[in-house]
Amino acid sequence: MADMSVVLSGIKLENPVIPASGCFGYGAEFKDFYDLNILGSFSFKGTTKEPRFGNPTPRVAECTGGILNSIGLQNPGIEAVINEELPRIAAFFKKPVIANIGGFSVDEFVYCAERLDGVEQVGIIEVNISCPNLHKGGVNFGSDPKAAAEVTAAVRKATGKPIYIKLSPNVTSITEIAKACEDAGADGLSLINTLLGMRIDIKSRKPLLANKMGGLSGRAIFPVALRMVYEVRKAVKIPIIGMGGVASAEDVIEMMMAGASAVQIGAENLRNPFACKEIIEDLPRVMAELGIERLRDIIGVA
Amino acid sequence: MADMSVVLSGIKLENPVIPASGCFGYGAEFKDFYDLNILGSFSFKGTTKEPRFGNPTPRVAECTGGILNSIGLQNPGIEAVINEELPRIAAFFKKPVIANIGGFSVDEFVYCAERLDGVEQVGIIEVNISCPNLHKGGVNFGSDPKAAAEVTAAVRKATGKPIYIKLSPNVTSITEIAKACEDAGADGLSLINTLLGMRIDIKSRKPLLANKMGGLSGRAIFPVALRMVYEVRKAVKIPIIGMGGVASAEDVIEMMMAGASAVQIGAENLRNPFACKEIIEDLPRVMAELGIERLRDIIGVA
Amino acid sequence: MKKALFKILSNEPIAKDVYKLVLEGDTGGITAPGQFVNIELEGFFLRRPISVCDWDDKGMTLIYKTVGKGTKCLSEKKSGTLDLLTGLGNGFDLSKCGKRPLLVGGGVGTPPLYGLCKRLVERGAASAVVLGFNTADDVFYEEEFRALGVKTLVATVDGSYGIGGLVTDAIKTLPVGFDSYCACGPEPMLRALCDTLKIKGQLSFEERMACGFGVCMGCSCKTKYGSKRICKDGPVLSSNEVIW
Amino acid sequence: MKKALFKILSNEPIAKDVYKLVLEGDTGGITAPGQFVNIELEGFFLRRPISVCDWDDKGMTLIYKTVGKGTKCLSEKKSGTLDLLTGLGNGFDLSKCGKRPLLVGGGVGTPPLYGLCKRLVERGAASAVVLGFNTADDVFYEEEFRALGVKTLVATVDGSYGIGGLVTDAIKTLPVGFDSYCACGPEPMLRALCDTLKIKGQLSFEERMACGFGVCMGCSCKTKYGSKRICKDGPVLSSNEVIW
Ligand SMILES: Cc1cc2nc3c(=O)[nH]c(=O)nc-3n(C[C@H](O)[C@H](O)[C@H](O)COP(=O)(O)OP(=O)(O)OC[C@H]3O[C@@H](n4cnc5c(N)ncnc54)[C@H](O)[C@@H]3O)c2cc1C
Ligand SMILES: Cc1cc2nc3c(=O)[nH]c(=O)nc-3n(C[C@H](O)[C@H](O)[C@H](O)COP(=O)(O)OP(=O)(O)OC[C@H]3O[C@@H](n4cnc5c(N)ncnc54)[C@H](O)[C@@H]3O)c2cc1C
Ligand SMILES: Cc1cc2nc3c(=O)[nH]c(=O)nc-3n(C[C@H](O)[C@H](O)[C@H](O)COP(=O)(O)O)c2cc1C
Ligand SMILES: Cc1cc2nc3c(=O)[nH]c(=O)nc-3n(C[C@H](O)[C@H](O)[C@H](O)COP(=O)(O)O)c2cc1C
Ligand code: FES
Ligand code: FES
Repeated sequence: MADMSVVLSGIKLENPVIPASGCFGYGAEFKDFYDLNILGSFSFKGTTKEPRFGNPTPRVAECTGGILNSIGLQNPGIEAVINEELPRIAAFFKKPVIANIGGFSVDEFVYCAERLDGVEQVGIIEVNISCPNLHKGGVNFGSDPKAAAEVTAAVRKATGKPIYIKLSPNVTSITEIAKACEDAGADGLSLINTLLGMRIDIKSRKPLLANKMGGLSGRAIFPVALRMVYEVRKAVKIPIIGMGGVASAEDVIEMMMAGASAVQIGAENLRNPFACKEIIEDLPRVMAELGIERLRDIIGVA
Repeated sequence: MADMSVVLSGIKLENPVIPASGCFGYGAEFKDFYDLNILGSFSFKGTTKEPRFGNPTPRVAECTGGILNSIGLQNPGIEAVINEELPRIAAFFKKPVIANIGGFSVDEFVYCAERLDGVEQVGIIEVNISCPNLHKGGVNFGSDPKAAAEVTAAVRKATGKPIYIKLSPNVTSITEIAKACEDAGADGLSLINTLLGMRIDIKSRKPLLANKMGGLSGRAIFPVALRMVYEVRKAVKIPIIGMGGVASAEDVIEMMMAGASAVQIGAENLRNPFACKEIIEDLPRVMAELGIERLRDIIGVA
Repeated sequence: MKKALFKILSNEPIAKDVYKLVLEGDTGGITAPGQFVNIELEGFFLRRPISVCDWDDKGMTLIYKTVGKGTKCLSEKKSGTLDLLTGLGNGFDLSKCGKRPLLVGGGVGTPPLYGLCKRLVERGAASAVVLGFNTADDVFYEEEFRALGVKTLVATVDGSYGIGGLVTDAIKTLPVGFDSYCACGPEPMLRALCDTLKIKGQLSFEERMACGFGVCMGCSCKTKYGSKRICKDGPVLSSNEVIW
Repeated sequence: MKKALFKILSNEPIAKDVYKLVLEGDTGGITAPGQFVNIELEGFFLRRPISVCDWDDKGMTLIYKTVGKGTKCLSEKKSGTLDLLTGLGNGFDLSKCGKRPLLVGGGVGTPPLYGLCKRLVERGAASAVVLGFNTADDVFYEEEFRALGVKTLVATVDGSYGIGGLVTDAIKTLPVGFDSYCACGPEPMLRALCDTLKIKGQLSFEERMACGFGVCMGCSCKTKYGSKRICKDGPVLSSNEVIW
């Protein structure tokens, strides 16, 4: 029997496959497609203090091997998530969830973390300091080691739960930021968020996205994500959740060999709602082919 | 008749289509495929002071929608290029070429620029400060505004020819570096070079590239390239040669609408040696469909 | 929602740039007219949403216009299979259509009204149908609607076929007395209907979509009763909730 | 080099994971045995290089092993067309083969030797052929070589067919007196040949390629006479220039 289990900050996952934030809602739609308890965990839609509608539409655009999005963190706000979504999740998902939080200020991150601190269902708080669709011209916590450390340290104080800082790939040195987060008390890192990109509608001569720019995700970004996971793994000791373009069991293994302790799958769920299920079912076959007995043995072997 | 001409620093190009450095050698192989005089210009393989073999093989790896390369600037050295390649080029290409130069020190860039200064065939010197396959751990001129400005200023003094600085996308703020180059005397900018990426062979558990990491190019990077051209266009006044994943006449137009005055095509030539020819032939049709009479009118309209 | 492979039985043009695609496969996911399917096309990252024109338990008919690379690619598939997500969206609510519903379709917004009309007729509702197109070459399915036994008017903007003008002009020629309307077509048409018809309507909208099943928030719109996802809470919205 | 569409006439397995692909089309680009083609496959960024096994003016035969996604995808194409770059690389130099050349193929390195052998036989050279495989299931083209009228030995590493052992073991059983050799197969085999055979050889190499026509420098190797591109200056190198 293939042992697919991995451990993130003391939390044992049956397997490393985790749907990524923003591509799985709060799970309700997917629970009609398959039993979500087969998942290692799932990371819910980035949640902010107040409810948000997000950016104007169109806010998705197709690219070769990927998708641009400028959703802008549409979510019902932390109270609704705690009072409505999490109880709903409890009915169909029996494992700890990853609570993804977003924010415009250190205080907002702290507020959300504090509110989630007492929620038993939440296994890990994933702190998204890298949404490319916010902070226009303002501070982007994810592009500056100092700002990243500041958010990390503040959220660290606000909760006893493991905190994973989600990093932006749109930086000169992701290792520098990763180290700053580690030093400021992060339990782990999630990387990568989307690559800032853009498309133009050549008929209307206007950007395809109403918000002009958006974040690129999907298979196209896999090599960039893999490189960053590899680099960061060499630079820090805390575990990494790797993501960016993962679309198959082989990709999961490649990402783990680069240094990921677990793997999130984002955009692929949008093309194929059964992506995570298929990957989990395919993993034992690929492991057998490659002679891997325990998946956690391959973390960072490359 | 569709007017496809564009002007780069006083040099009129019949059309904006330019094969990108490293994907066209010194033209000799392509001249057997079609008459290269249909091209706007071409940018030859990055040339250094001394001959270089480059990095160990394997040094290319396939990705979804793109390719990773870690060639490491294999070239015969500036003297051989001036004495052998350029005379050979003169026999089949009657227009000014773009001379792409690489280097490990400011002095090397200066040396190459000085040697090319007197060569009539050379229309533009493209200064590649962004090769992701060099400078391991050392200075990467393309990731730091000061270093970029230093190279620019030094090369500026070394030649009277227009100099275009080729920028790296692997940075937090490409506009900052673009502005530094403009201030230091650049006549134009070429962007983008490849995105730093990596792949792992899950059978051998080793990176696919002998050099571990390499540069990602091809269709996958188009949205990132387009965004950078758009951003830089708003930040500087000097012309931009846009590139990164361009693979069709529509892509050329999209890149120009984002702000490119001309467009280079790299990896697509490797899949389809007739790519540039087909794009040039297709442009008038697409222009007609979109009601574009003069291609240069669309530069930066988005 | 169901994910299933469908066999292409035929895929032929029925008007200028408009194709009728007949598919065989498991339609168990479809529960209401006005729902849509999301079609996977090799080489394209996102699926392409197309309304179900009609269906039975063996298969379905889709009608689509070639407007870009994806629909062009689809139009070239003459055999083989397609991977579809089916039964997406809410669809039209038959119970809210009343006894004399008016159905209004614009261009390739017409197809879902056919499946709706068929089911309304089965239930004994006396529908009338108004179809609007730009020009004679674009017209399709007029006969198919007539064959259901409903009064069918066609309007063309350039007057080259049927009544000259917009669907709203054609509607003026009909006797009054409709108790509701259902419409699908370009947004300006939907808005014009909403402005001129004082009865309750169900309007089917389009938006750029990524998932098509409600998880990415790509297709959200604001309504009087909060934000809705066109793909999941729509594509059919009720005339009294739409914010124009 | 020519770029052309080829029609798939057949594409069937001839050994374990090994397929024979017969194509019809313009082979005018091919000038020597040992050259290769580069095959475009939808959904893959890079083409796949495969040696020409044999050709005439109407078409060509390729033999390939399914080792990854690209070759797997190729093996599923039973009809339709393929976009090929043909006539890539230098190929074997017939004029350097002498009167009694020895041809040595390992695994899927065997195919280009068939086209070579055929042309050598036409020129009256008395070749002998040694083919090496891992096991009996892998063996192919033994009869085809015999049908050319040349002595053909097969060795399998596990001894399940023909001579047990490596090609070098099989070669020992042949009479001496060859004036050159031509080889294609895994690098350790090429190296062993180079080390044991004291006559001049032409060795065909493999390297990861991007373009396949000499412009990207992806496939460079160092030789005693400077750097060479396997795709353009090779794939065939002469035994006396190779640096192991
Ligand atoms: C719920 C719904 C039902 C639809 N039903 C039909 C139908 O029955 N018949 C029909 O002809 N068309 C229908 N459409 C429109 C159809 O989805 C688009 O014409 C099609 O996606 C265009 O794809 P393309 O690759 O040819 O165009 P491109 O412009 O190349 O597509 C690029 C991207 O934009 C998206 N896109 C482009 N146009 C639209 C659009 N109008 N709406 C949503 N996304 C778009 C594509 O899906 C793709 O992701 C429907 C759209 C929606 C949202
Ligand atoms: C000049 C030349 C001639 C060849 N002739 C034959 C032949 O006649 N029959 C045959 O079975 N094989 C031949 N090969 C090997 C063949 O090209 C590879 O097996 C094939 O490219 C694998 O593709 P894949 O997608 O199945 O494997 P993957 O491993 O999924 O391919 C990933 C990438 O690596 C490349 N790659 C993988 N293996 C090789 C390899 N051994 N050599 C070069 N590139 C590789 C692929 O082209 C692709 O770009 C030849 C290779 C070269 C360079
Ligand atoms: C539509 C969409 C919405 C997203 N929303 C969020 C979000 O709310 N919070 C977050 O941290 N990341 C968000 N992401 C980023 C993903 O979680 C993930 O980091 C990224 O898409 C790369 O993975 P992928 O290539 O597998 O999609 C979103 C991505 C997409 C495509
Ligand atoms: C194989 C290869 C070699 C390259 N060599 C160089 C080079 O020598 N100098 C340079 O400035 N850019 C080089 N580049 C980068 C390209 O010129 C171009 O900036 C990049 O590939 C993005 O464009 P594309 O997506 O169209 O390939 C190389 C790219 C490839 C794929
Ligand atoms: S398209 Fe994803 S929520 Fe509607
Ligand atoms: S593969 Fe490009 S030079 Fe050989």
